[in-house]
Amino acid sequence: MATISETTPAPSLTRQDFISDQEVRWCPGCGDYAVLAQMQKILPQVGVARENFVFVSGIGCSSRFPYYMNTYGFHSIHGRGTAVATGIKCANPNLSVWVVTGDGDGLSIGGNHMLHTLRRNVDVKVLLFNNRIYGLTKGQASPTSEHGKHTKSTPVGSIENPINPVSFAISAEATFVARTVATETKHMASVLRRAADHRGAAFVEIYQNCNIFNDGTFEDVTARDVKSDRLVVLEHGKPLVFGKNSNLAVRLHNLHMEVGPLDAPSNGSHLIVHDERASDPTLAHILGNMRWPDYPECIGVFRDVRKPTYDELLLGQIDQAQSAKGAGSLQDLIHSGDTWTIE
Amino acid sequence: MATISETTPAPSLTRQDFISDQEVRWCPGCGDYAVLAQMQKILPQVGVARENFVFVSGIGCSSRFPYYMNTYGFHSIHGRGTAVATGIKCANPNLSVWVVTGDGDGLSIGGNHMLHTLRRNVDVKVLLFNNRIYGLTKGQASPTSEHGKHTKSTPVGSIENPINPVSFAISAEATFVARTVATETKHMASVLRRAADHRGAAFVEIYQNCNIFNDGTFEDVTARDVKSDRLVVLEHGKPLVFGKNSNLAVRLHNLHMEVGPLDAPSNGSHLIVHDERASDPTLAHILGNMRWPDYPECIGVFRDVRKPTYDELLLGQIDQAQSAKGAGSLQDLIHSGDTWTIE
Amino acid sequence: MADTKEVTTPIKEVDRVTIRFAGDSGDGIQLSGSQFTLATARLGNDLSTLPDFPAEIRAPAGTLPGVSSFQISFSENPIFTPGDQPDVLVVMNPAALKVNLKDLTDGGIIVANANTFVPANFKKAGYDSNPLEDGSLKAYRVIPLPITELNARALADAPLTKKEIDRSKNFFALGVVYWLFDRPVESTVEWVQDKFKRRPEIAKANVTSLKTGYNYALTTEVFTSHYRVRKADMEPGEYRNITGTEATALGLVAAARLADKPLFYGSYPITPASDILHELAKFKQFDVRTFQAEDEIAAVCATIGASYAGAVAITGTSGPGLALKAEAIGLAVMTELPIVIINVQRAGPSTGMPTKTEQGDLAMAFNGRHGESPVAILAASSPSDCFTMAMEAVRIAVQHMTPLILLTDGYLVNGAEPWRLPDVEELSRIRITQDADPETFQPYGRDPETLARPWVTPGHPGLEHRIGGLEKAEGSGVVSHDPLNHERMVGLRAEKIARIAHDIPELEVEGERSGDILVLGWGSTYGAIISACRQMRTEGVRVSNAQLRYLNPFPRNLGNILSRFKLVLVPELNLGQLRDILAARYPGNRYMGLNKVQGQPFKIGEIRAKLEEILETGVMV
Amino acid sequence: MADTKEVTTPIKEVDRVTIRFAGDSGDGIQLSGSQFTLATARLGNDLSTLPDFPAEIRAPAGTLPGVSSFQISFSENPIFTPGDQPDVLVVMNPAALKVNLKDLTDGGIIVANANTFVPANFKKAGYDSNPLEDGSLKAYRVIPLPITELNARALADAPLTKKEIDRSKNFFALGVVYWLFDRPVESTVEWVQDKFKRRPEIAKANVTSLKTGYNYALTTEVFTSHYRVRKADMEPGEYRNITGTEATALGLVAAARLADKPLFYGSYPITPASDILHELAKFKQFDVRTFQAEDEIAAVCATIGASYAGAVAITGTSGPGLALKAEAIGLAVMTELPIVIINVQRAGPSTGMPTKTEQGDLAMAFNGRHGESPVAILAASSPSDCFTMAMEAVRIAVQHMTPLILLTDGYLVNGAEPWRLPDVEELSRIRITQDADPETFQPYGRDPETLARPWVTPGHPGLEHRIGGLEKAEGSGVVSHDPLNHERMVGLRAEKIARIAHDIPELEVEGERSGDILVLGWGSTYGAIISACRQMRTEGVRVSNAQLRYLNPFPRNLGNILSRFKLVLVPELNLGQLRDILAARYPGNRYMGLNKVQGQPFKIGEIRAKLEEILETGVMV
Ligand SMILES: Cc1ncc(C[n+]2csc(CCOP(=O)(O)OP(=O)(O)O)c2C)c(N)n1
Ligand SMILES: Cc1ncc(C[n+]2csc(CCOP(=O)(O)OP(=O)(O)O)c2C)c(N)n1
Ligand code: SF4
Ligand code: SF4
Ligand SMILES: [Mg+2]
Ligand SMILES: [Mg+2]
Repeated sequence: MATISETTPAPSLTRQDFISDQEVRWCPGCGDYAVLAQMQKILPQVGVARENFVFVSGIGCSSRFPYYMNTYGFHSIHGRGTAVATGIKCANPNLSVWVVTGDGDGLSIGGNHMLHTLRRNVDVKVLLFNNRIYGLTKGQASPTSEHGKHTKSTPVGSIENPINPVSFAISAEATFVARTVATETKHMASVLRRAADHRGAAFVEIYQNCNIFNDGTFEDVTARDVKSDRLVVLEHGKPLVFGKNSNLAVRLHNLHMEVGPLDAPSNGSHLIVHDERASDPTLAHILGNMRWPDYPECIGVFRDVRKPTYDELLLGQIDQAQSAKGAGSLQDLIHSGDTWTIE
Repeated sequence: MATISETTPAPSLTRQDFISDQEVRWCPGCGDYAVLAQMQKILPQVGVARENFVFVSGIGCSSRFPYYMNTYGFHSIHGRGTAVATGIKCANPNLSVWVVTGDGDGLSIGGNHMLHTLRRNVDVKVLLFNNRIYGLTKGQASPTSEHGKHTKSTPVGSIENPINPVSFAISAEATFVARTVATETKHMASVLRRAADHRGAAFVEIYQNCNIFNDGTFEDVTARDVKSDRLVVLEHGKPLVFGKNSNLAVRLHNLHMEVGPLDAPSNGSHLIVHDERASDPTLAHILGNMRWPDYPECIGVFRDVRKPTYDELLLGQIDQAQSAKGAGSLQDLIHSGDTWTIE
Repeated sequence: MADTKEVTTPIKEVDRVTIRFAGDSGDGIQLSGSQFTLATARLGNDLSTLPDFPAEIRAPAGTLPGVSSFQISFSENPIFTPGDQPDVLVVMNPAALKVNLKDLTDGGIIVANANTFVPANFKKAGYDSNPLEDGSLKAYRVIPLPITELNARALADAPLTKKEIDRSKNFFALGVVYWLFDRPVESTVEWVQDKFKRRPEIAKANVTSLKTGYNYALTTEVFTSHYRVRKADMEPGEYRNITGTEATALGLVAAARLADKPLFYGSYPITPASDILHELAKFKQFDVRTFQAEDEIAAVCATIGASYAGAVAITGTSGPGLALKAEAIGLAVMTELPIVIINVQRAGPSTGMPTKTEQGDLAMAFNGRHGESPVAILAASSPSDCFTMAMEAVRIAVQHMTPLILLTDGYLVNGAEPWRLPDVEELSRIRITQDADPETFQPYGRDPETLARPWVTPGHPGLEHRIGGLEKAEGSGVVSHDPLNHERMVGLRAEKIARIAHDIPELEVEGERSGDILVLGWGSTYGAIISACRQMRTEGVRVSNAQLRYLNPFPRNLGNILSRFKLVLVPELNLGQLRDILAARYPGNRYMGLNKVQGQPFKIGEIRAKLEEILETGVMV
Repeated sequence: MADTKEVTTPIKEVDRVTIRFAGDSGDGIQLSGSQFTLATARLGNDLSTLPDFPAEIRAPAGTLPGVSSFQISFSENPIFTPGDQPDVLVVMNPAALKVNLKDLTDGGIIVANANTFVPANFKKAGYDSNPLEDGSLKAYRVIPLPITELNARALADAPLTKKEIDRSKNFFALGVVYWLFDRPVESTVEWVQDKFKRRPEIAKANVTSLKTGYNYALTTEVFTSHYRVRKADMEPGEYRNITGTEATALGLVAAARLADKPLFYGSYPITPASDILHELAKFKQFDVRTFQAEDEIAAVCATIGASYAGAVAITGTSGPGLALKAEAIGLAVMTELPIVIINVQRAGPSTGMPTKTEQGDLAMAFNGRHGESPVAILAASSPSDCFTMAMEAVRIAVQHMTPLILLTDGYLVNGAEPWRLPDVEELSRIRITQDADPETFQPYGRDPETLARPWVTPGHPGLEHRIGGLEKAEGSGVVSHDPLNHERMVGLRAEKIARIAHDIPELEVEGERSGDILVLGWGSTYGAIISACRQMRTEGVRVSNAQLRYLNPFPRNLGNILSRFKLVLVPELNLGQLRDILAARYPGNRYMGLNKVQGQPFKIGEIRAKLEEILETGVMV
């Protein structure tokens, strides 16, 4: 069998190299297609040999993603993709491990594994396809469904308060947190590209339309005619300016955000310069919590900081033990402790 | 059988009424004793009949709590106390339901149920006994154990980043979030009392010493000689002033906290007035994230807002259906739809 | 089409017909099926139906994975299955033909929408040439109709878009089939008018399509004859057609009412169990409290909590979810709280084939928990039996204070059959007697007959007590590590389940009470088994059959029955899980398995074939 | 103390002795026990030990729940259990006496620290009067010694606090016992000096206490005689005393080395399995990667991931955790990935009695997953056998590409026995052959002999493929809903497990190869069964015994063996789980259960008693 190759780029991969032979089985019009296409486009640029990519998923429409990628892939069980990925990374830290999950898979049944994977800073990239509904099981409320939403399981409206995935990831201290929109293909590609380069737990929420069970759920902010006034594209080191004519800005007033014309007089508030690299998560939190209709919504990278990853630390302890004690001798190990000899 | 009594105070309950006949089985010196004593002290004041209290727990040293309370009690399985409590509350919203859990029970195996119970705003009071260790299983690292901590399961130091329970609860949008210290009995009693009065999901982190497996874990901030300089007691509507002689203050500078003498000149920073009731969780987040040795740590109520509870909304939908359609007739229900008659 | 008799008119009388409608998910197949079902039911036929959904939500139009179908079998005789093989296949496109043809009976009729058999489509379905024309179907009677075109022509004047007009072509096809089987169109006309009251132009178009289809078949001579199935001899009463899911939900609501308690249903969505949640969520006026949990573990734990606090508490799931609930079911065993766990089985292991049926979870229902952890187990045997067994599940759980697993499966819950509606007055109340005197109250005291402990819920003054997952001292229920107490409690918990046998009906045998062969099934194999055995008995074969719906404990006469037959044939949709349990419990009998693990129910013919093989090979001697 | 022979010196030779040390958790009981064990092992006795910890971490001093004990049995003959009943009980306080007296053999010796028998203490233990003085112990030989006082006097000059002085009183007691059983104190002196090298004053005090105790017993005449147990005839070699936990951990490390892969251990702490995690966490230099997961589900899923990526991947837990892992084990079944799940059984159901032993999870190991979901199952039979079976578990899992459950239990993992150390050179490599040619690679292609699929891990160019929990097409492994493929795959997965039978040893029978009674146990009941049967055979009874360590599949000769006995007695620490499986798999034999569910292991006498009952009641005729 061929041996594990180093993480060097294979000479000339193209998008085509990442398309598997499996027929894509999402509903026509599903937002998942766009993510797949962009992923297949950016991977050749990442500088990792194809055989070193692994796509792991749980269960859901989104979780069929690995079948369509001509890489190693593992379609696991509902909610457990992050846990499976953690094991993969521990066994072989060389691999570039991606987890594809849905709002139900990743935040309902899989919420705890998500939390712990992020806080451990396991070097996996998590793509959460948020369509605010259970797609595969045909339309129940998900943990990101809006309060009051009518679904098959909530015929007179959901009585729960939705989770904000970005805030969740920031609280969990993920070292990379971003949000993008499946229909904004260029933006999405750039966010995926940055996630690919990040070392550590990367979390990307993708607004994804389920045209069958929750059509138009993000239209309020993503529709062609409103998006420039309702989406703020975060850029590191730049103020939060947006709007069709870059005429609007987000300002901080004490601890609250205010939105108004760029040239409005400052009444105690000030323009914020986005800082992805802040070790303090407060700004990221505030930006993540901006939700329509109270605020425009932010897309882009909320946070990108470098900390030692779980797998680095794990292997580090092993290296340390081995350099301190030498690579263990099994004979010595077995014969250690209080032994005696019978002749 | 006697019928369910209304939530009216039994005439004259005393602490004694809440002491069960079971011998308390914690290690001598364990911090859990103090919580038990304060709980038994405050309950007679709450104005709820004894038979309407239910204490639910998972598994852990702390989770033995229900046995010692002369109320209804349910010592369930590891991590699931919040889920059991949710069911209890749905079946009988009249009850005052308390969940006792540990840092392992509530944030490791039970992290997901905790998250969802809080976000749903189920009307339960969760007491998280944080001793930063697994007590019952004799000393493994917990999700709140410090990075680098040596425990039975991490003999050369933990490689994980701890969860901050208060931040976790605030992100989960718990409507009541507080922190107290088991050795600060008066403070603890007042926090418990307020949790008892809160309608909605109340989360209380209690710093609790496990003198057997993690002795002194909070000493850095709670020890008698340092605590006044290292603990900031939050009070609604008051500035964050602390210190032996109330000579220190926490100030906000942009989005960061600064700590210094109360009378220091303001260089762009300003004193913060604590606001438990802010609907925006930013301040609560910032306060929750203050950790020794970078900052003093805050105790008291971080957040206390009123929102409709899960059980109110659930029963509300039923009331609404019944007033719209009348309390359903089984005969009609069975005979509904497309029926036909064979003669 | 068994047993056709020539009559003088072009109407042939037949005793049983099976029709399958098939097309794209978007073709309105399920609607056509249910309308045909209603019309058929009103005519007084006995019937049974089964839809088949694609595994994908909405695979691209015209592809094989996108095909949806609906099968109905109806007869003048009692009927128990939706039929082994369709006699008539109505296909709306080439993919539907491709997927379903293999099941069609030899010489069966194919009604095809010829307009869809154009190269782009038939290639998508994997045909090289047009199967309607290339002679490959000559074993069948093919009726190609240009349905799209005829329908469009009929609606040429309708104020509708082309897409809207097209969407009504299933009514045209339905009209054709109505004529073919001599059903009146009225029930469907009424339904359409009610359904589209807000869009009368659509209602009108659908009615026009339906009638045009009917008349087209009547006036043109595409069919040489048409068919009639006589009224069945059914018990008088009011009926409705009911799916297993609907029956389950109604049974639960009824049971909670009869126990005079709120109904709590805690569940996490999973195919094919989710529909129970959807159904129950509609019944809020019955004080049904549905809780969509974050996962199966939370669902069962909340259910335990709700039971503890006094609700009739149910959780429902399918295989993978039952596995996840295992630990918590153990807690319900130890705390002796009544909960019902409904497991709608599907093909495993792991994610398996989620939309396909199987009986693979029986062994897990018995043994899928750590320690000695007995629970009661029931299984429903037909769609409408889900009503009865859901009620039984609640009754047994609350009267015997035990968790109970009710097994159904994908085939049962999606299938439907006419259900003779019970009179609510006739249903007996579920009595819960648990007076507890604060002076003498023992949380783990027991009813001397059932061994059930009292169900004392929070809110009762003077009865405050603590329960939990640690071993309990007999009587007091306080935590105990005493070795002999543990052994006694393990024994008591087992005995409590065993005693349920006194509270359930004896097993009934159809056919002779003793003899050569007993076909013993459980749950949803009922229809195929009873059909096969009845057929063979009419042919003079000495074979008896019985169906287990109470599995733990078994009916008290089971051992006796087994010992009266030379061979017990146990058909199961698994590798022999019931057979193994019987062999351990009732040794000394001869068991043979008939095991099918294909994600599909038994066909009547498969049971027959096995019986014939047994008779021929003479294993009986 | 069976079979004492008078000799001319006051030393009596005895062939087997069982001693139990008991006291408060803080009394250093476990330490005394392990030191006594080491001294005994060095003398060449065979031995077996068992500690018993209180369920509470540290119950208040002097209370019954706070009592900790340590039992050792040693002999000149091969020994398999820590002894049914102690001959000698060393108690450091009244509570220790109260808890342990019921187990002491009639006429046994009680060495008691008389200083602790003051009213405050003996009342705390539930005695009304001083049991050492009130005559209630007259059936025993009571030796009350003022140990605290004597020890304090011996250390009067030591530069230590009173508390520190007191803490060494266990060494005084140990010295007394060393004299009583004629053991040299040297090994303990060495150990103390090494252990307390940084605190020489403590080391000195402990040594003084030990020697003073020894000399006190020697010079005073409190004992009328002392005892000697001769060297056992043990196989020459190097030995160490090993607990089941240590042996498990070493076996895993060894197996990973022999397979030339990193060892991944993913686990969530749970009594009594946590210690495996603690052990393995120490072996980082062996490339052991331990992962303390957030729960059992994450633990098993990470283990599956690690296996997928090429590690020898293990997860360990106890009953409730195995229940939680059920769904994910199904995923490993479907993806045919090698993982080992160690289940250290404890008394259930639910939380049960977590510190007590049981064999209640066998049925769950077989059936505790949805669908047809077969896994391999092994069970270790003694503490040191955990080493062998852990290695076997890894070997079978990776060579047959299957999840495998290894059953141990609380009794095994805490118990210890001398282990003859293997020479690493003698251990055979675990070969994994899975060359895969990108041209012909089939993710679900199979080895024609074992039916194992190739273990191709990410990182290999040209072999990229996808696996998952949905049903797989034979060979290609792509998702398939084909009915017949499903049936074939269900069959293949079952057959793959069945074929492991060719790769495991045949079952060995001790005693005659056929006859009246076979005592067939599994796992940890080995010691009690073999001891009882050997005893009875020496007494002329025709009884054979065999112990199953390979449970799924069973050894290929099992059916044959069973058929050669008139009665198969199956002792189990459950209600008959193995017996049921045997009855289903091998019908036609006569099985009888011997079932004990008390959270405690079998005593030799209990097995004997059952056999005697069988012989007496003549059920055999
Ligand atoms: C243990 C288990 N529980 C439930 C399910 C059923 N299930 C499959 S996917 C899913 C949720 C899908 O929603 P989401 O994660 O948002 O993904 P989407 O389909 O919307 O992409 C559920 C409940 C399952 N497969 N396994
Ligand atoms: C399913 C399951 N897994 C593991 C355990 C073992 N267990 C019991 S308590 C506990 C953790 C205790 O820690 P914590 O919650 O912090 O409580 P503490 O004892 O410190 O109060 C664990 C791992 C269990 N009982 N059940
Ligand atoms: S159901 Fe929704 S999410 Fe799923 S494939 Fe269809 S459109 Fe996409
Ligand atoms: S182990 Fe720690 S937490 Fe548990 S009872 Fe003892 S001191 Fe308290
Ligand atoms: Mg979704
Ligand atoms: Mg803890």
